[in-house]
Amino acid sequence: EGNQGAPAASGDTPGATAPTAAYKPPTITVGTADDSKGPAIAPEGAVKGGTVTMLDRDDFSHFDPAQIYINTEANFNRLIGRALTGYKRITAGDFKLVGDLATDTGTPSDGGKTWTFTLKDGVKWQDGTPITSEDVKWSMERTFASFITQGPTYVQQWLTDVDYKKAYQGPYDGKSLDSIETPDDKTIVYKFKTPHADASYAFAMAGYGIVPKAKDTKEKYDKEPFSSGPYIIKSHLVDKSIDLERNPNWDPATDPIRGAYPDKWHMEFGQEALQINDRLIADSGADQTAMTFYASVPPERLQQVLGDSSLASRRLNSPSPYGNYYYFNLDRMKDPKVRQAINFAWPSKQIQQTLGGPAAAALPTTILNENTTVGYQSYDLFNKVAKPDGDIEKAKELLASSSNPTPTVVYAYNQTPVQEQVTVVIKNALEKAGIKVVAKPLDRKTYYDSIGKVQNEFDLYWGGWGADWPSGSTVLPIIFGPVSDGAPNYSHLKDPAITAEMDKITAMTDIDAANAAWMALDKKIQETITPLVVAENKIATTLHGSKVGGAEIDPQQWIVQPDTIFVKP
Amino acid sequence: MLRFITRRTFGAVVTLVIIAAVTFFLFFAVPADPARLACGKVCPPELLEQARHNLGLDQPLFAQFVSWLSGIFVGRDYEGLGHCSAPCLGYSFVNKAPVLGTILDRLPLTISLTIGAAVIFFIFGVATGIIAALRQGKALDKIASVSSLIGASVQIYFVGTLALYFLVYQNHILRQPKYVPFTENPLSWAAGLLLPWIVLALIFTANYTRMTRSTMVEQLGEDYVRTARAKGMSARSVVMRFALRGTLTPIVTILGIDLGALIGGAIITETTFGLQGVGQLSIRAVTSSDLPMLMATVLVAAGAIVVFNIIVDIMYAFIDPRVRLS
Amino acid sequence: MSETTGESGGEALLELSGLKKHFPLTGGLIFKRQVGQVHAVDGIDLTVHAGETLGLVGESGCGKSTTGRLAARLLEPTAGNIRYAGQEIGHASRRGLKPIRAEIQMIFQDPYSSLNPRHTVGSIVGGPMEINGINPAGGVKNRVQELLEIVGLNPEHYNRFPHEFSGGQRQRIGVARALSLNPKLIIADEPVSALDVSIQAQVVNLLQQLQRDMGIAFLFIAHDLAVVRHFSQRVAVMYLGKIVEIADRDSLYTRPRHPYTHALLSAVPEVTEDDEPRERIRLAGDVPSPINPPSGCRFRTRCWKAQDKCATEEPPLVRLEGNKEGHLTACHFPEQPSVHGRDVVLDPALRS
Amino acid sequence: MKPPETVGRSPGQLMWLRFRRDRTGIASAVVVIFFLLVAIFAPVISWLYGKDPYALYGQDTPGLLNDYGYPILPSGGISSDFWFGIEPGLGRDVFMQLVYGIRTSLLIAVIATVLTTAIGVVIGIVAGYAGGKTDYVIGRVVDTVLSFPSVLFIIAFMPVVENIFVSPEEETPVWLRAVTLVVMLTLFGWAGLARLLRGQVLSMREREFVEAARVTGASPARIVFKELLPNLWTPILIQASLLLPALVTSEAALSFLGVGMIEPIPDWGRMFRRGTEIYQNDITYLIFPGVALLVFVIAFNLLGDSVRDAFDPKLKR
Amino acid sequence: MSTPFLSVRDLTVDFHTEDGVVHAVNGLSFDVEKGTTLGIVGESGSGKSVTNLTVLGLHNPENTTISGEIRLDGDELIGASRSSMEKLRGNKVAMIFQDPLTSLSPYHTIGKQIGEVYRKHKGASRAEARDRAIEMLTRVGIPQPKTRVDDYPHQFSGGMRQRAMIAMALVCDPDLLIADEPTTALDVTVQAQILDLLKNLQDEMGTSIILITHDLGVVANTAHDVLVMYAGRAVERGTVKEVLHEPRHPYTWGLLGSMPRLSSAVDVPLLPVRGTPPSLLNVPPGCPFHPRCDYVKLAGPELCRSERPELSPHRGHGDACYLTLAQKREIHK
Ligand SMILES: Nc1ncnc2c1ncn2[C@@H]1O[C@H](COP(=O)(O)OP(=O)(O)OP(=O)(O)O)[C@@H](O)[C@H]1O
Ligand SMILES: Nc1ncnc2c1ncn2[C@@H]1O[C@H](COP(=O)(O)OP(=O)(O)OP(=O)(O)O)[C@@H](O)[C@H]1O
Ligand SMILES: [Mg+2]
Ligand SMILES: [Mg+2]
Ligand code: NI
Repeated sequence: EGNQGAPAASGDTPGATAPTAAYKPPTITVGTADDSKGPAIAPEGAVKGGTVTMLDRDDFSHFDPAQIYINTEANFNRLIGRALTGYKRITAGDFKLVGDLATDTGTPSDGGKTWTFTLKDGVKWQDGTPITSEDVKWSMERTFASFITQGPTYVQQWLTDVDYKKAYQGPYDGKSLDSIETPDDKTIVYKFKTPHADASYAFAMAGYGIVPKAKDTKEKYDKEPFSSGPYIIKSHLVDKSIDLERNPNWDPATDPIRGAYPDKWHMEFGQEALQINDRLIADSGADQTAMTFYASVPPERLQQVLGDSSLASRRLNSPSPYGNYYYFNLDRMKDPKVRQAINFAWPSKQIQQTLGGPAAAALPTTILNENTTVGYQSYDLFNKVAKPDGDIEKAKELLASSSNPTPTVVYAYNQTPVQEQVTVVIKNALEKAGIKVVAKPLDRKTYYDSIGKVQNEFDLYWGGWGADWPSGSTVLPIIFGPVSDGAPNYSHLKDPAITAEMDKITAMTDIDAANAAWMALDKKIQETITPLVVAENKIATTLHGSKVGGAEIDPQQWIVQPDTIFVKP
Repeated sequence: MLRFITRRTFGAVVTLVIIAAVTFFLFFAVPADPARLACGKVCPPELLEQARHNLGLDQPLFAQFVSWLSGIFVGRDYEGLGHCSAPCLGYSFVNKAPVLGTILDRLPLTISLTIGAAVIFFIFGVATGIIAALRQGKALDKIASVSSLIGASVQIYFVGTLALYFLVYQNHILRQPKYVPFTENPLSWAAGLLLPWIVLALIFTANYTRMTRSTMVEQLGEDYVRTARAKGMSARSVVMRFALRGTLTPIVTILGIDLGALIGGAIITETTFGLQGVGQLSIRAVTSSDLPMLMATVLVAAGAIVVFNIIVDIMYAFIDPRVRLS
Repeated sequence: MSETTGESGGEALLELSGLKKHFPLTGGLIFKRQVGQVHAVDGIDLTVHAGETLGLVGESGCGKSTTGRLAARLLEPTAGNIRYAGQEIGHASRRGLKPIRAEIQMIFQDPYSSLNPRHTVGSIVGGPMEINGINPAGGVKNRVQELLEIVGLNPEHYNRFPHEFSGGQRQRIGVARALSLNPKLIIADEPVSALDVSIQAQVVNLLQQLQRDMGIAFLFIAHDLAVVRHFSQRVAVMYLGKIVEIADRDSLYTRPRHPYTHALLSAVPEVTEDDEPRERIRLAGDVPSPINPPSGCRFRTRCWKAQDKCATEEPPLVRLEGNKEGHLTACHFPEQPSVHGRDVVLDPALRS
Repeated sequence: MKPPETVGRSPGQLMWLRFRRDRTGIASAVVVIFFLLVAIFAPVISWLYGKDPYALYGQDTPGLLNDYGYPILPSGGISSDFWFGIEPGLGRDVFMQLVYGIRTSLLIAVIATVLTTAIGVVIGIVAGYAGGKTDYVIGRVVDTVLSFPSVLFIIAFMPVVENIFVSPEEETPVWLRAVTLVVMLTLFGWAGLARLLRGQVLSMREREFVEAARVTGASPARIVFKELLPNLWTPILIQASLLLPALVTSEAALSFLGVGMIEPIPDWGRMFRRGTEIYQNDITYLIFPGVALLVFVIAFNLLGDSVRDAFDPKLKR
Repeated sequence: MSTPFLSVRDLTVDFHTEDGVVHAVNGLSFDVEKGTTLGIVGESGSGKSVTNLTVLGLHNPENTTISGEIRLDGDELIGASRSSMEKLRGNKVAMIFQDPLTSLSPYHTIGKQIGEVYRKHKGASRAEARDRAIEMLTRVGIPQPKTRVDDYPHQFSGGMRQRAMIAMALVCDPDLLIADEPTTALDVTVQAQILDLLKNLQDEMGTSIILITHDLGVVANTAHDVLVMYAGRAVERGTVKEVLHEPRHPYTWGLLGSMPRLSSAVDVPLLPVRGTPPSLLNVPPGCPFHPRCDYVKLAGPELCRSERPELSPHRGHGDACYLTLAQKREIHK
C-alpha cells in the first residue's frame, strides 16, 4: 500500500498490461560527521573518465545559486556549486543528509534558534582560493538584494522577518547582516528569530549554494558562475549546449556527495522529449553515452519502452515527489458535501489511463507525498483503493443530502494538450454524478496568475507543490498559508484551528514528532475541510544510453542526478 | 540601380519598424506578464515590482519602444548588465543574455537549413519542370505532375516524423539531424542537415516543377522563341538560352518568397527535426514571454522576407534587362 | 484662337479650345514625386459641328486617343475648355455630366476588349439605357433588338455572349451600344483598325449610313488616311500633341500645305490604276517622345525644310495664303499646295 | 447573318463543358463534394452509426484499452463497433472523431476562405480601381502584412485575439478558438489575394469595356460590381479553390504547434498531430486522418487546377 | 522556264486540336522565282502564316499533319532532318515577324541576337559576329550602330526594332526572306520606310521575298507576284498588275472593293464582301467562298456548293472560280 497506482503485471505484447517495477520510497536520514567525509560512495562498476552527453529540452535559466528554485537548475548546480549541507547517496534509495562544505549537518543551540557550522579543510574555489565563512555569509546576504527574485526565502525570513527584503537590502551598499556571525574563517553562526529544527535541511537547498565574495558580479553572476564543484563551465551557448570540464581545485576527498566520474559533460538542449527518447531508444553511435536529466519517456512511448525487455537495463523509474492537487475554491464551493462528492466521483483511474496508464501515474490519496515525507502514513478517505474509477453512487448520495444536488462546477485548466484530454475525462465522470462541469481553458503562461487571484471566478483548478525538504513543513504551511493574490493557498483555506495547529508543529524541536504531526494534520484537513482533490502522481520513466552507468533518479528532485553517472568503458 | 536599392531599403526599414512596433505593442496586449514569470513561484507585490523594474517594464510603453529602437542604432545601457553596443536588440528577459548573440548563434543553422534545401529543390524542381515541359503529355510529365502534387499536399511534420522514424531510428540510413558549422567541417555540415534538406526539398520541389513546367510551356509559345528557332538555333540552345531566361523570372520571385518564408517560418521544420535554429528560438520566446527575444526573432523573420524581396527585385534586373531602366 | 468653322453647315456641337492633357511621370528616390510629364495633348483647338464627321489622323502616340477620351470626358483636361452644345464640361463632375452623357458616345478600337465578356449582347446594348433610366416605348428588349437589326445583326442574338461573335460583328455590337442612347456625337477611336479589310468596309459603310440616316456627328480617329478620307468631311492632322493641319477633305488631300501631311500622304501604300509616279517622301526616325517635345515646331526634327526659326518659334495654326476658308496650317515654311512634289528621302538607309 | 458555331452558350456554360470533359477534375470534384457532405451531414452519420464523437467508449467500457491506454484489438482497435478503431487514451471513436474533425476543420477553413476572399476581393478591387494614394497606402499595408512571420505571430498573439472577445475570467465559449483561428487565418490571408486582385483590376481597368461603361455614365459602384466583378470571378474562384486546402493544412499546422482547436471539439489537425506522436504504437490513428487529409488536399488542389484549366482555354495540359 | 527557287505543291496543313481538326492550309501550290517578291494576301486566318511557318518547319510535329511538297532550290523540305532544317533556317531562308517587340528576345542585346545567327551558320568568332552585327545595323539604317548594338530591344522604337529584325534575317545573306506582315504594327510613315528598305536590300542582294500582308496597297507597292488566299487555299494568282488591275475572283473583287483609296470617289459606299470568313474547323464544301459570293447563281449553284474549283490556268494569271472569263470581265467592269 502507499503506492496504489504502482504497476502490477508484466508482458511484451501491445495489448498487455504494464510491467512491474517494485518501487520503494526512499529512506532519508540525518548523517553524522563521519558520513560527511569524502569521497562519495561509488556505484557499482564506476570508473573515471569519458564524456557524457546530456540531452534535454530546456537550457538552465540560472547559474546564480540564489536564483535557483527549479529542480533542473538545482540538479545542474550540483556539478559546479556546493552548499553547507547536502544529500549523500548511500545505496540506491537510501540517502543521508550530510555536511557538504560543513563538517557535519550543523549544531543547533538556543533551542534551535542558533545554528553553527564549521567549514571543512581544503575546500576551494575554482581558482584555488579557499572557501571561507565570509563567502558563506556573503552568499546569504546577497539573497536579500533586489535583483534576486527567484530563489528560496525560508532562511532569509528566519533571519529577519517575513518581509525580509524590507528588513535588509543586501550587502552591496556595505551593510552586513547582524544575524549571521563569522567568528573565524571556518565558522559560521546563524541566529534565527524563532527555533527551526529542520534548518540543516534548508541549507541543503541549491538556492543556498555559495557565491564568492571576491568574484560576485551581481546580476552578471547568473551568466558567469564561479565553480566550487567538480566541474567548470567551458562553454555555454544559450538554449543550445553546455560543455563542462573538470575543476582542478575540487578535491574529492572533501566531497561526500559528488562522484564526478566523467571527465567531461556535453549537454544539448532544444529537442522535444519525444525526439530525445527516440534517440535514446535507438542508442546508436554517440548516443550510447547519452542520458537525460529530465526528459523522461512521454506517454506516447511508454508502451514501447516498458514493453521492450531489451530496454530494461537502460530504464529508470520513479514516482513524482510533487503533490498534484485539484483545489476547490472554498469561497465559492461552500458545501463540504459537494466537495466530498466530487472527491468520491473523481475519475482517478481514467485520468491515469489518459496519462499513459499505471506505468505513467500513481494514484496517491494523501496531500503529503510519500517520497518527500519522512514518516509517511497513508490513509484512504474516499475509497480510492477499491474504486479508483470513481464511486458515483456514493457521490450521488452525498449530493442528494447536500445543499445543491445538481451543482455546476467551473473547472479552470492549464491549456496544454494533456490537460485538455484530462479535462474531457473529468467532465465525463463528474457529469455522470450529476455535476455539471464548465471547463475553462486558461493560457498556460498566465495560468498561475489567473488561479492565483483571490477573487477568481473558478470553483476548481489544478495546482502543484513540492516539498523543499522531506517534511510537511514546506508543504502544508505553504499551500494553506496566507491568502493573498499570487500566494499558493489556492483553496483560500483560512481555518484558525488549522493555522494554530500548523504554528504549533512548526515550533516543535523534535523532527520526528513534527513529521508525525504533519501527517496527522494532512488527514485531518482532508477529513474536516476537504479543500482539494488529491490528484494522480506521475511516474517518470527515464532512459539512458547503454554506455552510461550509475544513472539513478533522485527521488526528492525527481530527476536523474549527475553524482553517480559514469561512462562504461 | 543604386537609387532603386536605396529606395527599397528605405521601404524595408519602414516596414520592419512597423512590424516591430505592432509586435511590441501587441505584446503588451497579451494577458501574460513577463515580470510575473520572472518573479518565480511565490511572488509578493514588491518582488513583482522589483522584477518589473529589472526588466525595464515600469517605463511608459512608448518610451520602452523608443529605447528599444534607438538601442539598435546607438546601443543601450543596462543596469547591472552593462553596455550593449550598437546593433543592440536588448537582453533576453529569460536568460539575461544579449539577444543579438543568441540570434547570431542560431542564424547560421536556419540559413544553412534554408539555403541547402533551396539549392536542392531549385535545381531539381527547375530541371524536372523543364523536362516535363519538353515532354508534355508523356509519361515523365505525368509522373512529375502527380508526384509534385503529392509533394505539395503533404506536410513537413508528417513526412519529417516518418522520415526520422524510418531513416534514422529504425534503419540508421541517415544521421540524426544535427548542426555542425560549415566552417568547422563542411562534410558533417551537409551530413547533419541532409534529412531536413531532403524532406523540405520533397515538399518544395513540387511547386518549382509545376511553375517551371507551366511557364516553360508558355515561354516555348513566345514569339521570340519562335524567332530563335527560325534563326536556326539548336533545340537545346532555344530552351537553355531563350526559353529558360523568361521562365526564371517568376521562378525567382517564388524562390525569393520561399527563402524568406523558410527563414522566417522555420518553426515547424526545426520543431520536427529538433534543430536549434531561429524558429525554435522564436517559439521559446513566445512561450516564455521573452519580449526582446520575440522582437528579435520577428525582426529576423520579417527581415528575411523583406530582404529576399529586395534581392528578388535586384535579380530581376539581372535576368530581365527591361527592368534595369525603370 | 477664333473660329475654325469649316464649310460644312450646322452649329458647333463640340468645341475644344486650348485643350491640354499632361500625364504625370512619377519617380523619385524614396518618396514618389512627379519627375516630368507626358505632353499627350498640348493645346489643341477643334470644333465638331452637328451632323458632320471630323477625321483625326496622326501617327501612333501623337495623342489622338487622348483627345477622343478628353472629348468624351473620360479624362479631365489639364488645361483648356471643352464645350458641348455651348455648355462647358471640361471640369464637370459625374453628376454634372449626367445630362450630356447620353449625347456623347464612343466606339472603341478593340472589338475584343471593348465588350464585357461576361455580359450578354442584350445587357451590353441595354445597359446604357438602364443606367440612364431610359425606358423606350415597347421596352428595353425591343429597343435592343431594333438596334441590333439596325447594325445588321440578328435580333435573336440578344442572349448571346460576345465571344460567340466575329470581330466585325462585335464592332457592330459596339456601335449598337453607342446608338442605344440616341447620341448626337460619337467619338470613334480607330473603330476599324483592328478589322480585316472586308469587315472594315462593312463597318465603315454602316457608320456612314448611320450618319446619313440619323445625323450623328462623328469625331473619327484613325491612322489610315484613306479610311478617314472616305468617311470625314473635315480632317485634322495631329503630330505630337498638336494639330498641324486641319481642312476640309478636298483641301487636305489635294492641297496639303504642311510637310508632315505631305509625308503622310506619300507614305500611304496605294493600289493605283495609273502609273504616274507619286511623290515619295521618306522621313527619318520616329515621332519624338512627348515627354520632351522639341522646341518650336515639333516636326522640325524630321522636317526637310526646317530652319533656325523652327526651333525657336512655334508656328501658329492659321489660314495660309491661297487656302480655302477653314484650311489652317501650322508651319513656318509650308509646301506647295499640291500632292505632286519632289522626292524627299531623309532615311539614311534608303538614300542610295 | 450567322455567327460561327452558333451554340448560344455563356462563358460559364462553356467552362462547365470544358470542365466536364476533364476526368481528373470530375473525380476530384466528387471527392471534394464527398468531404463536404461528410462535414455537413456529420450529425446524420453519427445518428446512423450510433455513436457520438464525445463519448469515452474506451474508458467507460472495460476491455477496449490496455494499461497504457492503447486499443487492445489489433489495428488500433478496428472492429465492427468501431470502424476506424478507438482513440488511444481517451478511447473515443476514431470514425466519429474524424467525421466531426473534418466538420470542424472544414468549417473553419471554409469560413476563413470566405472571409479572406471577401476582404481580399474588396480591398484588391478598391486599391486597383481607386488607384493613386489609396492604392499606394493599401499597397504598403499589403506589403507589411505579407512580411509578417505569420505562424509565429499567430502563436504569439492568439491570446490577444481571444482577449478581445472575452476577458480571461469570463467563460470561454468553445467556439472562441474557432473564431480566433478564423480571424488569425484571415488576418494573414487576405493580403496575397488582395495584391493579386489588384493586379487583375489594374489590367482590367485598362480594358475598353470599362471606359465604355463610364461613357454611358455608369457609377463607380456599377462599374466595380457589374462590369469588373463578373470578370474577376475566375481568379477569385481559382484562388479560393487553392486557398481552402491551404487553410486546412495551415490549421493542421497550427494544431501541430499546439494552437489549434482545443478539446473536446474534434479537430482534424489535432488528430493528425496526435497521430504523429503515437504512430509507433498505433499507426492507424495516424493513417486515417493523415490519409484523409492527403486525399482531401490532393483532390482540392486537382480541382483547383481543373477549374483553372476550365477557365483558361489557352492552357493545354 | 527553269525550276522556280521555291516551289510549294499541294501543301496541306492540319492541326489536331481539342475542338477538332483545323484545316489551316488546303492543297496550296505556288512558286517563288529568284530575286522576286511574292505577295500573299488574304484575310485574317486564311492560312498565310501557317504556310510560311511550314516552309521553315516550325510547327510542333505532335499535333500537326503536313503533306504535299516544298522544294527549295530543288531540295525537299517536308520530312527533312532536324539538323538539316536547323542549317537552313536563318541561313538560306530567313524570316521576319509581325510584332518586332515580342519577336525579339528581351533578354539579349540586339548585337548578340544578330551575331549569334552569324556565328551559328558561318562559324564566326564573337568579335567577327559583333562587327557583322554593326555592319548590318548600319545597312538597315540604325543611327550610331556602334553603340546601339549593345542595346536591348526595349530600348529601340518600333521601327528600329523591325529594322533590327531585318538585319537579323539578312545577316547570313539568305536566298529567301519570308516577311510575315512586317509593317502591320507600324505607322504609315515608318511602314513606307521599311518597305522601301526591303526593296532596296532585295535589289542589292537578289533575295527572293515572300511578303505576307492583308493590305493590298502594300502588295501593289512592293511585290512582283501576288497570291490571294482564302480559307487555306489560293483563290487567285498572278503578277501584281494582273491581279490588282484585272482581278478575276469574286473574293479579290471584294478585297479591292473594300479598300478605300485616296483617289476613289468619296460618297459612294465601299463594296465589301458580305459575311465573315469561315471557320477552318468546318470549311464549306465546294468552293469555300460560295456562302459569301454574290455570283453563285451565275456560276452554277450546284457546282459551287459541291465541287472545289481548281486554280486555272496552271501558270500565269490563274483563279479558282467557275465563272467564265467573259463573265468575270463583264462583272468587273
Ligand atoms: N494614362 C496615361 N498615362 C500616361 N501616359 C499616357 C496615358 N495615356 C496616354 N499616354 C501617353 O500619351 C501619349 C498619347 O497617347 P494616345 O493614346 O493619345 O496616342 P494615340 O495617338 O491614340 O496613339 P495610337 O495610335 O497608338 O492609339 C502617348 O505617348 C502615351 O504614352
Ligand atoms: N498551332 C496551331 N494549332 C491550331 N490551329 C492553328 C495553329 N496555328 C494556326 N492555326 C489556325 O490556322 C488558321 C490559319 O492561321 P494563320 O496564322 O496562317 O492565319 P493568317 O492568315 O496568318 O492570319 P493573320 O492575318 O491573322 O495573321 C487559323 O484559323 C488559326 O487559328
Ligand atoms: Mg489610340
Ligand atoms: Mg498571320
Ligand atoms: Ni534602476
